[in-house]
Amino acid sequence: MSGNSSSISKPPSVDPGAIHKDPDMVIFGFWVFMMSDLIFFGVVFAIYITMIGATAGGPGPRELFDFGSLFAQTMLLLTSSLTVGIATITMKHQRSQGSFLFWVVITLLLGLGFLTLELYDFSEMAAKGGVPQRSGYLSAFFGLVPLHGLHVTFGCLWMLVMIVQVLMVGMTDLVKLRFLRLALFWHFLDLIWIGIFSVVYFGGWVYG
Amino acid sequence: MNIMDYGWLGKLSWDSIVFSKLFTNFSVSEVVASTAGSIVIFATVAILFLLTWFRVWGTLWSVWLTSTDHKRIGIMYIVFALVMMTRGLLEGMVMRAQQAAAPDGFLYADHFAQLFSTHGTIMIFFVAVPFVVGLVNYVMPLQIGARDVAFPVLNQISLAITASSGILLMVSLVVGEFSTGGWSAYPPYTGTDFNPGVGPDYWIWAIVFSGAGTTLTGINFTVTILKCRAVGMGFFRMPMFCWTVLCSSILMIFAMPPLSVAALMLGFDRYLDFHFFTNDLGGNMMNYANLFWLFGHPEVYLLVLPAYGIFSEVFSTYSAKRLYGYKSLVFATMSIAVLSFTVWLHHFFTMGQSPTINIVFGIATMLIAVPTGVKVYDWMATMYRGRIRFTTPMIYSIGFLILFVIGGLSGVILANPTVDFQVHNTLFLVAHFHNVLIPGVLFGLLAGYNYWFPKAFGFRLDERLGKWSAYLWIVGFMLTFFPLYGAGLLGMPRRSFSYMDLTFKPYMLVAFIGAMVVLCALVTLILQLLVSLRDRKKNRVPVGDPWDGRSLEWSISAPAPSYNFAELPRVTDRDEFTETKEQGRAYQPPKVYRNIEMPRNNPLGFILCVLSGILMFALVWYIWWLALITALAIIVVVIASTFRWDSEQIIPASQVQQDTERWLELVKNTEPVGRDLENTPQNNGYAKLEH
Amino acid sequence: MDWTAKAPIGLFQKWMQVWGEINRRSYGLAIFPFIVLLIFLFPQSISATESFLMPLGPVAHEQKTHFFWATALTMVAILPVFILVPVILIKYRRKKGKGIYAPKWESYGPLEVIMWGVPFLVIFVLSFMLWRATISLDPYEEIEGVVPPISVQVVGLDWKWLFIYPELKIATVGELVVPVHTPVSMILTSDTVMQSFWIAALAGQIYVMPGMTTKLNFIATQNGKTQGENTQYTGKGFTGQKFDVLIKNEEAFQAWVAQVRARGIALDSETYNRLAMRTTRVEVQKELGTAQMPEHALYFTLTDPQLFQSVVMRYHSGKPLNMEQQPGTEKFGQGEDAAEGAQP
Amino acid sequence: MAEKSGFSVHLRTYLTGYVLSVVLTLAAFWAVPAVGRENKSVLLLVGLLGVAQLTVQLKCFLNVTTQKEGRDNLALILFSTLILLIIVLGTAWIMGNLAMRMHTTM
Ligand code: HEA
Ligand code: HEA
Ligand code: CUA
Ligand SMILES: [Cu+2]
Repeated sequence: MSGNSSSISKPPSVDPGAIHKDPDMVIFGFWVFMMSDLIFFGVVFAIYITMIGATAGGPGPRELFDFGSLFAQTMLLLTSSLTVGIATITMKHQRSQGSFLFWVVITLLLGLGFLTLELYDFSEMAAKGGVPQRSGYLSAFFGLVPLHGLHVTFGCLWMLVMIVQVLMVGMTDLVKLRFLRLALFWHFLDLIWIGIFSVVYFGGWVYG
Repeated sequence: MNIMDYGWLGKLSWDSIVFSKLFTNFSVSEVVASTAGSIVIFATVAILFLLTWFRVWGTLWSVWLTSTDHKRIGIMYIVFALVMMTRGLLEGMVMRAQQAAAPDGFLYADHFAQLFSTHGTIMIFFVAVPFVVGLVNYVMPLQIGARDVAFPVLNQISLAITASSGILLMVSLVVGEFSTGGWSAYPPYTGTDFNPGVGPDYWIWAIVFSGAGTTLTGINFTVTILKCRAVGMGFFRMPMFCWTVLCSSILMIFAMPPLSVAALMLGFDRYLDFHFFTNDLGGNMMNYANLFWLFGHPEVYLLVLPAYGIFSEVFSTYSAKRLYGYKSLVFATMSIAVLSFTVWLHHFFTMGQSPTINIVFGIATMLIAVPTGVKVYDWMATMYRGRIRFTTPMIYSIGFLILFVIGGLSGVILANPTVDFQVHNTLFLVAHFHNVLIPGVLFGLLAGYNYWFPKAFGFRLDERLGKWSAYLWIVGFMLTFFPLYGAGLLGMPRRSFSYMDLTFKPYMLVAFIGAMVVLCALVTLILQLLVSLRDRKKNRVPVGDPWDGRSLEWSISAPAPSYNFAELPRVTDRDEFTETKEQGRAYQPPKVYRNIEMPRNNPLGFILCVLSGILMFALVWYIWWLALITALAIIVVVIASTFRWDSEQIIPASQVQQDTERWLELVKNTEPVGRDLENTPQNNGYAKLEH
Repeated sequence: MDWTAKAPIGLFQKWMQVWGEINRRSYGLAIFPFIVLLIFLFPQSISATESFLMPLGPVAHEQKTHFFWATALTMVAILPVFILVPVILIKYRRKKGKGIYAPKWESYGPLEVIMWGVPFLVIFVLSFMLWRATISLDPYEEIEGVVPPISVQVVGLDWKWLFIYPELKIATVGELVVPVHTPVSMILTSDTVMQSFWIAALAGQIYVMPGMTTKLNFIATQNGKTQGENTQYTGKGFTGQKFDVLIKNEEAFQAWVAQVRARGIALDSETYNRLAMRTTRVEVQKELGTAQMPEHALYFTLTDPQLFQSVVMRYHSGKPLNMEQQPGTEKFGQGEDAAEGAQP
Repeated sequence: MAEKSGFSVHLRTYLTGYVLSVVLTLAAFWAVPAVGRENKSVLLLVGLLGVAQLTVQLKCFLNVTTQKEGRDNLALILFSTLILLIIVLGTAWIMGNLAMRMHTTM
């Protein structure tokens, strides 16, 4: 499991009923949330699959996709998944707050880089007439890929908040617990991205 | 028209207010609409006035609105459900009256369509769901021996956004109009081309937000049950109710996303001219039907499973006997939960897919009858060799047992694609689902309400009026909905505001009489509450165990202390409290008193309720600046709330000791009563051991 | 809180005393619903002919048989509930109940087997029936008949159905006439929102959707008259979206065709657009009907044999349809009554 | 778990995961143009590579294990996958079939 949480001391037990701060429980709760989110994505994926043919004479995957940029985005996100992991173990093993923050900032920058490239891609697509209003297929594309982008944006925001909180109160248990969840979330977004480049881009390119 | 082309008030204008039409177009239909609008306004003003008059704003704020206590949140959910229910019920009445009066009804077609759309939406999303969630909130943590749910603040937030979307629906009575697309809101009919008004937008936002609330609730309950059980309570020692709640929560987690996606995509089509479900440019409305029922089917089991749980508790308690076939029931519950994800297509057998698909989904649907049947038989076996007491909850349960089986039977009939081709979209279907929803879900909730009320408020509900109400519900239900089976078989489509064929008339008249009986049932129910409030001193049950209960929630005082248990119980048996009572271990003081840490009050939920309400309203009416501001405000508030470091409070051991000792003292001075006297004032909640 | 409803209480108390008596015999209530069910599930006086309970062809007939069989079979699992619940309630009621009391009794192997086994067997048999019937009644499957099928193209409009007989080069609204003992092979689409096409006495429902086609096959084996309709709510005119179905023998059918040809007006695009507006049949009848046509139907001669295809292709042009081009919207045009909700 | 060598052990896990993921990604990006879109079975390959990468990341980044303490999570993930498959495959099946049966104009 996300045995990650084992580095957090359980709250000094006032009484065994004060469960709502038990790190294992909080992390597990977050997992449940992610699985619900997974279904959310899954449904949008399903819609995308059913709409691959619905280009209505408009531009399709073959005209629109830029695999170079896609590869760059993939690498950025994948690397950020590594760096957030390093940040996590720095935190777990109580390395210095500075090195922890360093890795968080790197992750944030990679995330922002990903978003920039993605937005640039969208604008390129729009220039070729690839706007969601053009066809059912493009609606499905823009329903799915930016949904992931939105998640990444929230991840970045979350990361900013974490940086501020670490600077404010240091690495308290609560902050650590929050960061663990953020890291899970970030890894999860990379998992979704694997689905996106396989199904949306490659699948679209082959079948579209 | 481009969505940016609106002024700073968006689409809002004087004509949007319901009363304006009364002047331009005076008719019965508009009078009904305006009356409904006035009731909303009047009720709001009256409530605000009363709150001020009795100077309870402070208490309201500190005890209720900011509370993170699962018990209070549960009660607020139920109160909310009851308010919405009143509206839903009245709408049902008006619809029955319209059909009884047809072919010369008194409502405009569109008005009738708004009625069934709001009625369906409200009854499912804002009555049944919050009622279930409310009861679970109150009862489940007590049953598993926990101090609260896993995430108390999240709990508050779920309530907040459910409430604000409900309020949005109320607003739609006064400003603008609601969707006419039914609770399922199928596009393209609900798309901008065919429905350019704000109706579907009201539906979309109410669904998206309340759906999010329900998902969060599901997460909360799942984690609570999986991680917060008392020591010793293995999975197979959980009360049956908790099992059903677990399965139902899983359905909330996995079944709500398809609905949110469907509604949001419909929103994208409407607001941003996307083409998910439109007629042109490759849109495909079949995708919508598919998504909606991917949610819709699990949803109905989400509602009925906790009701099954309640019935299990009630049958066992009032038969003074262990629940028969516990493991069977657990297995049946889980099968229903999993199977419910494999049957959604039965809602569109007639879409044109190949027979193979219809067969697969038809058989999967029928299979659900097996575990459900097992449940029914298990409940019968629970009563078998018991000592059955005919109390109010029990009457609901028996009514359920008989009536639900009929609803299930019609469900199995619908599951045959061959037959469904003939009864789909007819009143036969309407009869089916009311027959499972009312005796199944609502009777369950009412049984639970009568059963747990004394635990929540410390006094029993009036038994006589309770029984009265139960009988009226049963009779009224039968009169209202059995005729619809007949009318449906004879070919009357659902959602008909009128009909020319007078064969249907007698059926509609009987149904109308039935609806009147149901109204009496509701009045009796309210009366029961009022009478019980009047007699609350007489009917107090402070010891906390008025029914000789079997699970942990009965082992503490009524009402329960905010921290639930002075000392968290150690569980050794499935019917833990019965076991302790029989072994004479009940009502013992804890070995040590400890400080108890509980979540503090938090204004977050209330703030989010207000903000999300405004956000939804702004979105419905295209008031972009307001939508932007509130959306940002929500983000800021949520972030700000994470900077609150001291979210806990300590209840000192001394206080716990004082409460507990006072209660134990009371127990000592109370005369235990036998079951024959359980509905007399002698019953102070201390059950005598009888066997 | 003494203000709480003192007066009504007094009234109620008397009323309740009477009912108190009945309450005590609560278990009697258990059989009541069953009786009511019997009354309503099998209505004796079926005067309506728009029901599959009065079938006019083999499809509906088989559906009816299947309905009764399914009901009967489920009774195997359900009747025990109706019978045993009252028995248990009487025998094990707390006061005066004569049954033994076994508070810890909670499972019994053989009973478990029956509880799972019986419903399972019933479902097994039902599933088998379902499988057979679903395959044999696939609405897409053409019906074997002695004569070749007659084809009909159906277009769902707000709020009427347009029937095109492509081979006969005629079209009608408000009246569908089919020859007896001749298979009918329908292909259906919609030129507005999704609707559900239904002729209960002949075949089940099928959805119609814009830009797509579905199929429906049936055969009528009796002369007669029934009604067809749309069952999917589509707005104000929804309940009026009905049509007569007449089943005639061959000569009468030919005579009818000749009549339609003689009396019908040309179904050109102008006329079609009028039909496609958001109007009830009664409204278009006023506009397009002539003295030669019956009161409840419109007759057309088909000028464009590709009409049906062009209706379907409207949605596949690859260009957006704005509201002026989308039949069924307000902008496309609507009847006068429709402007302010049709009061029935 | 946090013994002395813990840091480098953990780091090694993450690095392994990273390298494997990069390799799998490269393989996918190389395979698709290499095989070309005429041969649709390339998608099967992409799918397999994707699943492999998912597994790698679940194990190395998200620390999902089959060990006892992690059973809850594993069960949760498997159950979610089951539902996901039902939803996605079911939808694809139904909508694919409908698309086939609905686009004939006689
Ligand atoms: C839970 C769901 C629920 C419930 C309870 C009801 C209750 C009732 N409904 Fe139904 N109804 C629906 C769900 C429900 N309905 C849905 C989903 C639709 C489809 C909408 C659509 O077409 O899109 C529908 C549609 C529908 C129609 C339209 C049928 C048509 O399409 O032609 C009609 C017509 O008369 C109708 C009537 C009634 C009536 C008279 C009642 C009443 O008789 C029954 C009233 C009962 C209650 C209001 C229960 C209240 C009591 C409690 C909750 C407990 C109270 C507890 C305390 C006081 C503590 N309903
Ligand atoms: C709580 C709500 C609830 C519940 C529990 C159920 C339970 C069931 N429902 Fe129902 N259903 C709805 C709510 C519910 N439904 C709603 C709201 C709709 C319509 C929505 C809309 O269109 O607006 C609907 C519509 C609906 C349809 C679609 C019809 C159509 O649109 O044409 C079908 C078709 O298969 C169906 C089937 C079933 C079946 C087989 C069950 C089974 O679970 C029933 C199982 C129970 C029993 C069978 C009785 C007990 C068993 C025994 C005593 C022993 C064994 C019995 C046998 C062996 C037969 N339902
Ligand atoms: Cu409906 Cu294609
Ligand atoms: Cu269903």
